[in-house]
Amino acid sequence: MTAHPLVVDFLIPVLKIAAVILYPLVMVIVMIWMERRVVALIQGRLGPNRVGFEGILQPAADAFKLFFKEDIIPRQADRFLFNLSPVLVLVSSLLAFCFIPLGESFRIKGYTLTLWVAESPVGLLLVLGLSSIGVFGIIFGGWASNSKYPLMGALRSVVQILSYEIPLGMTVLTVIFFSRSIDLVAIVNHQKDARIWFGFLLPVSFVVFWISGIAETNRAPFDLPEAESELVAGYHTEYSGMKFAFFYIAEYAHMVLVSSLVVILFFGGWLPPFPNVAALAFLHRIPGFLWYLAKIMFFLYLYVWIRATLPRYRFDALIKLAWKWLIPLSALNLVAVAVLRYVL
Amino acid sequence: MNSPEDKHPFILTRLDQAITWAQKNSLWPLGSGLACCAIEMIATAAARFDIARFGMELFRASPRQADLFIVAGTLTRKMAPIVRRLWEQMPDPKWVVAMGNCAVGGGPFPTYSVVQGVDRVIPVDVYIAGCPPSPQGLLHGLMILQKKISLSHPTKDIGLRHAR
Amino acid sequence: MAFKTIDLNMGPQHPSTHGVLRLRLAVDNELVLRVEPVLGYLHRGMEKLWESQTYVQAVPLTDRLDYLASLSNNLAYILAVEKLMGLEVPKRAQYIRVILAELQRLASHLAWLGFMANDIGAMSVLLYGFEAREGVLDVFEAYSGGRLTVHGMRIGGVPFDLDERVIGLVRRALDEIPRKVADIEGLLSQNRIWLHRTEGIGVLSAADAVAYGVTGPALRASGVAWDIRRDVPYSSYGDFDFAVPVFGHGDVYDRYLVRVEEIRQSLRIAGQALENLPPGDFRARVPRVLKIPPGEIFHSIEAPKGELGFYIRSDGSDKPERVKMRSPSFLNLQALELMCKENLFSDVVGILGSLDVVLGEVDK
Amino acid sequence: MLDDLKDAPALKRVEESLRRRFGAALLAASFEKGELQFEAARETLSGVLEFLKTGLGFESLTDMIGLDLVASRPEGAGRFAVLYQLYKFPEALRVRLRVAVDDGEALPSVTPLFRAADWMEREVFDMFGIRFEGHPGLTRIYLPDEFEGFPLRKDFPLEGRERGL
Repeated sequence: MTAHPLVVDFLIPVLKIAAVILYPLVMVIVMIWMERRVVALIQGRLGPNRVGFEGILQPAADAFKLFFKEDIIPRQADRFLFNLSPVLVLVSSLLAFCFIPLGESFRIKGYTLTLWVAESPVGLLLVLGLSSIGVFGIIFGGWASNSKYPLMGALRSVVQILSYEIPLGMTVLTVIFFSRSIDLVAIVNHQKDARIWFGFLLPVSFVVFWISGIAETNRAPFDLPEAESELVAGYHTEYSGMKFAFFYIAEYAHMVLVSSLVVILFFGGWLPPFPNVAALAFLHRIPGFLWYLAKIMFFLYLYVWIRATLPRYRFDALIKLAWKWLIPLSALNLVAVAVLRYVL
Repeated sequence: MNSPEDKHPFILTRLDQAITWAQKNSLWPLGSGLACCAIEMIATAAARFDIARFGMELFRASPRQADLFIVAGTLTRKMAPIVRRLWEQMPDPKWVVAMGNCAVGGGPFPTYSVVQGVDRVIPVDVYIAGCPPSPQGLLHGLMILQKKISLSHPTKDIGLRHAR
Repeated sequence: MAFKTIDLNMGPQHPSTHGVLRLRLAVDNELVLRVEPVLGYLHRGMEKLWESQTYVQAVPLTDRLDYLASLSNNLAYILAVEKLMGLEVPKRAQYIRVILAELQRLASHLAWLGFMANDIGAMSVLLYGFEAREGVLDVFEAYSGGRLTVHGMRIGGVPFDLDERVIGLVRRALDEIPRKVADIEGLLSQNRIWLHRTEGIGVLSAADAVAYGVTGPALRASGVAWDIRRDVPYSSYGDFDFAVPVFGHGDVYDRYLVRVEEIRQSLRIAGQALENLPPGDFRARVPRVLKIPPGEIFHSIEAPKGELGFYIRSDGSDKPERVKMRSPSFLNLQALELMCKENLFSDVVGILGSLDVVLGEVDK
Repeated sequence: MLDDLKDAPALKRVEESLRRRFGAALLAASFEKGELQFEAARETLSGVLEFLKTGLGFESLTDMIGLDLVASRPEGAGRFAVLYQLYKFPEALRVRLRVAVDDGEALPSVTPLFRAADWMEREVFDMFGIRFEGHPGLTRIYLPDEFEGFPLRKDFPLEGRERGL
C-alpha cells in the first residue's frame, strides 16, 4: 500500500531537509573534535578530554560560548559586506550538501526513499559552483574589515582559489569521460556497473584533485589566507562571536564537502570495496552509508595529518605549484585520458 | 542552591549554568606574551602540561576571537596603551589573568619604565604569583578562573562587567 | 601612476615577533621595501637597577635578560665580576658551570627550533622542540629549583654540588635529546617546502655580518669562524674538544644548520665535562659583603645568541658604579633591515625567526 | 711604553704603532687585567678609530659604553665618557678607546666607519643625552620620544620622575 500522501509530500521532504542541514553540522562537530584530538596526539599530547566523555562536548562548548560573545563590527567597516560574507561562506557550503548523495535509494513499503535531497542531472556542476561561491565571502569579508591584515588575506585567497579551480575542473572532466554524466548518483552507479573505482583508473586525476581540494579549502600547507604566523588571523581577523563561528564552521563544512566529492568521484561513494572478489561478498550486507562515512573519515583524517606535519608554502611557490605543475599535469592527463578512452 | 560542580552539565541546568559551563570549558587565550612568563605559558601549552585538556590550546592571534588575556611578563610604560587597546578589542565576556610578579605588581623591577602592576591598566580577574610561575602554578590559576566563571551569572551582570 | 605602498605594522603584539618587538614595514603588496624595528616595549631599566643593587643581588636579575638562556647570562656576569676581582674559581666549579651552560644552550636552541618551525608553519615541531627541552628543564629544576630563571651560579662558583640525582638526569637528557633532534631533523632538513622557505632567504654576507656586529650562529652561518669558547677560552673550555660549525651562504637554512650542529656539539661538551668531573670543592671563599677595589673590565662569553659581554666599573663600594651589557640579539636585530630587503612578507617571519632574537636581552 | 705589555707582544705592536702615528694626541694608555685602553681627545676620535680599523685591522666594534662620572671624575675632566670596545678577528685582540665628553658637548658619529654603531649611539643618546653629529637618525631607541630626562645619569631617580602609571 502506498504511504499517506501527507507523509510522502510533506513529512519526508522536511525530514530530508533537516537531515541535510544536520548532516554537515554533525560532521563539522565530529571534525572539530577529531582535528583537535588527532593534532594533539600527533604532537604527543592529549587534547581536550575534560569536557564530556573524552572531550566530545568540546565543540559544543565552543559553539555555545561563541553564541554568547559580543558581536563587534569595526567602525569604518563596510557594514553590509561585513555581515554578508560569513553568511555567504556558510550557506554556500551547506547548500552544496543537498546534492551530495549519501547512499543508495531503497524502498520502504512501496516508496523509494532517496538518501539525497535534490537529485539533478547537473549535480556535480552545482556542487563545484557553490563551493567556489564561498570564496566571495572570504574576499568581501577580508576587504570589508577595513584593516590591512584581512585585506592581504583576502588578496591571497583570491589568487589561490582562482589558480586551483582550473586543475580541479580539468580533473573532474577526466572523470566525466568515463561516467558520461555529471549526475553524482550516475557517477557512482557507473562505478558500480564497471566494477572498478575511478580512483584506480585515473590515479593522476585523483592526486591533482586532492591537492587542489586542499588548496580550495585554504588548509595547510596552503593556508596562506589565514596564515597565523604572518597575517595574524588572515581574512577573519576582525570577526568575533557567531560571525567568526560561521567562518570556522564553513571551513570545516567545506573540508567535508571536498572529501565527499573525492569519495564520490574517485572511490565509489557508498560502494563496498572489492566488488568482484566473491569471498568478500559479505561486505555487501553493510549498508552503503557506512562505507561512505568510513571513506570520508579517512580523507578528513588525511587533512588533519597533513596540517600537523607540513610547513606552509610561501605565496609565490603556491602559485608556481599551481601554474607550473598542477595545470600542465592535469591538461596532459586530460588529453591522455581522452586518447585512451576513445582510442582503446 | 546551584552547586558549581554540577554533575549533568548540559541537560538539567538553568541557562546561566549552561552558559558558564560553555564559557568555562572553551576559554581561548590571546596569543600574546610580554616576557619570560610567556615562555612558561607556552611550556604549559606544550606536550607535558598540555593546557589543551581544558580546551584552551587554541591561542587566538587576533583579540577579536580571544576570551582570555593572559598578561604574561613585564608591562612597560611604552607597552601599556597597547595592552589597554588589546583588552578593549576583545569581545565582551572576557577575562584577564595577571601571570607573574611583574604583571601582578611590577615584580623585581621598581624602575622608571615599568608599570607596577597590570591592574593599573586593565581590570584583572586572577593574579598568579611566581617569577615565572611554574606551569602547574599557571594551570592552578586557570582552574581558579574557571571556578570563578562558573560562579558568575552571565545573564544578570552583563551590564556590571563594563562598570568594573 | 605612483603606486601606494602599504605601511604595515608587525608587532608589538604579533604571533611571530617572539615578544614585544614592533616592525614597521613598507610593503608593496607582498614585497618588503623597508623594515624598521621599533624597540623599547620591554625596556625595564636593567642597567639603572644594577647600579642601585650589590654585585650579588644582580645575579638573579641577569636570569631575566635572555630568559631562554638564564644560566648563560649568569655565567657572563659572574665571570666579569670574578675577572674584576681577580678571583680564581676551583676547577670543579668551572666544569659544573660548563655543563650547566651547555645544557642551557641546548634548551635555548631547542626552543628556537620550535619557534622558527612554527613560524614557517610546521606547528608540531614546536611541541617536539619543547618536549625535548623539558628534559633539560628537569635537570635545572632538580639542581636549583628554577625551570626558566634558574639562578644556578654564584660569584665564586656554583651554589650546590652535582649529586647523583642531578647527574642521572643530565645523563638521561644527554641520551634522549639526540634521538628527538634526529626526529625533528628528519621532519625538516630535507623537506621540500622547508628548503624552499629557507634556502637563499635573508642572505647576510660575511663582511656585512662583521660590519653590523652580528655574532653567534648568525655570524658562523655567514662563514666567519669565530666562537669565543674556542678562540678566547673561559671557564676551562679549552679542556674539551668540540667542533665549531661554520657554513658559507649566510641564509636562513645555514643558520638552521649551524644551530642544529651546535646542539650536537653541546651534547659532546656536556658529556666530556660530566665524564672527567674533577674532585674538590665547588665554591671559592667570597666575603659576605663584597667590596671590589676601583677598576673596570669588559668580558664576554659565547651565549646561545652570540657574544654576550659585560662591562663592569667598580668604585670600591659594594655596588657597581656602572654595568653595561653587550647584547647579541640587539646587534643581530640591527642587521634585519639588510636581510629583509627585496624579500617577500612571509620571509620576514622566517628571517626574524632565524635570528633567534629575545626581547628581554634586546631592550634590557 | 707600558712595561707590563711585554707578555702580550701583539698588543705591544698595536700600542707602538698608535704612539708612532698619534704621539701626543694619545692622551693616556693603560694595561690592566689584560686589557689595553687608550684615551683620546674628542677631536682625534675619528682619526684614531679610522687608523685602528683600516691600519691595524680592528674591524669589529663590539660595544659602546656610556659613563656618567659625575661622582668619580678627576677635576676638570668632562662629566661623561664614552668607551669604544674594538675587536680584531683572526688574532682575537681587544682594544678599548676612551673619550671624555662634557655635558652638552657632542661627539662625531662613527656610523660611517662601523655600521654597528647606529643603534649603539642611539642607546648612549637615549640613556645619557650625549649627542652624536652626523648620525643618520639620532632618536631615542628604548624610551618613548616624549620621555624627559636621561635615565642612566646619576641624578635621575631609579623609579623615575613622573609617577603617572
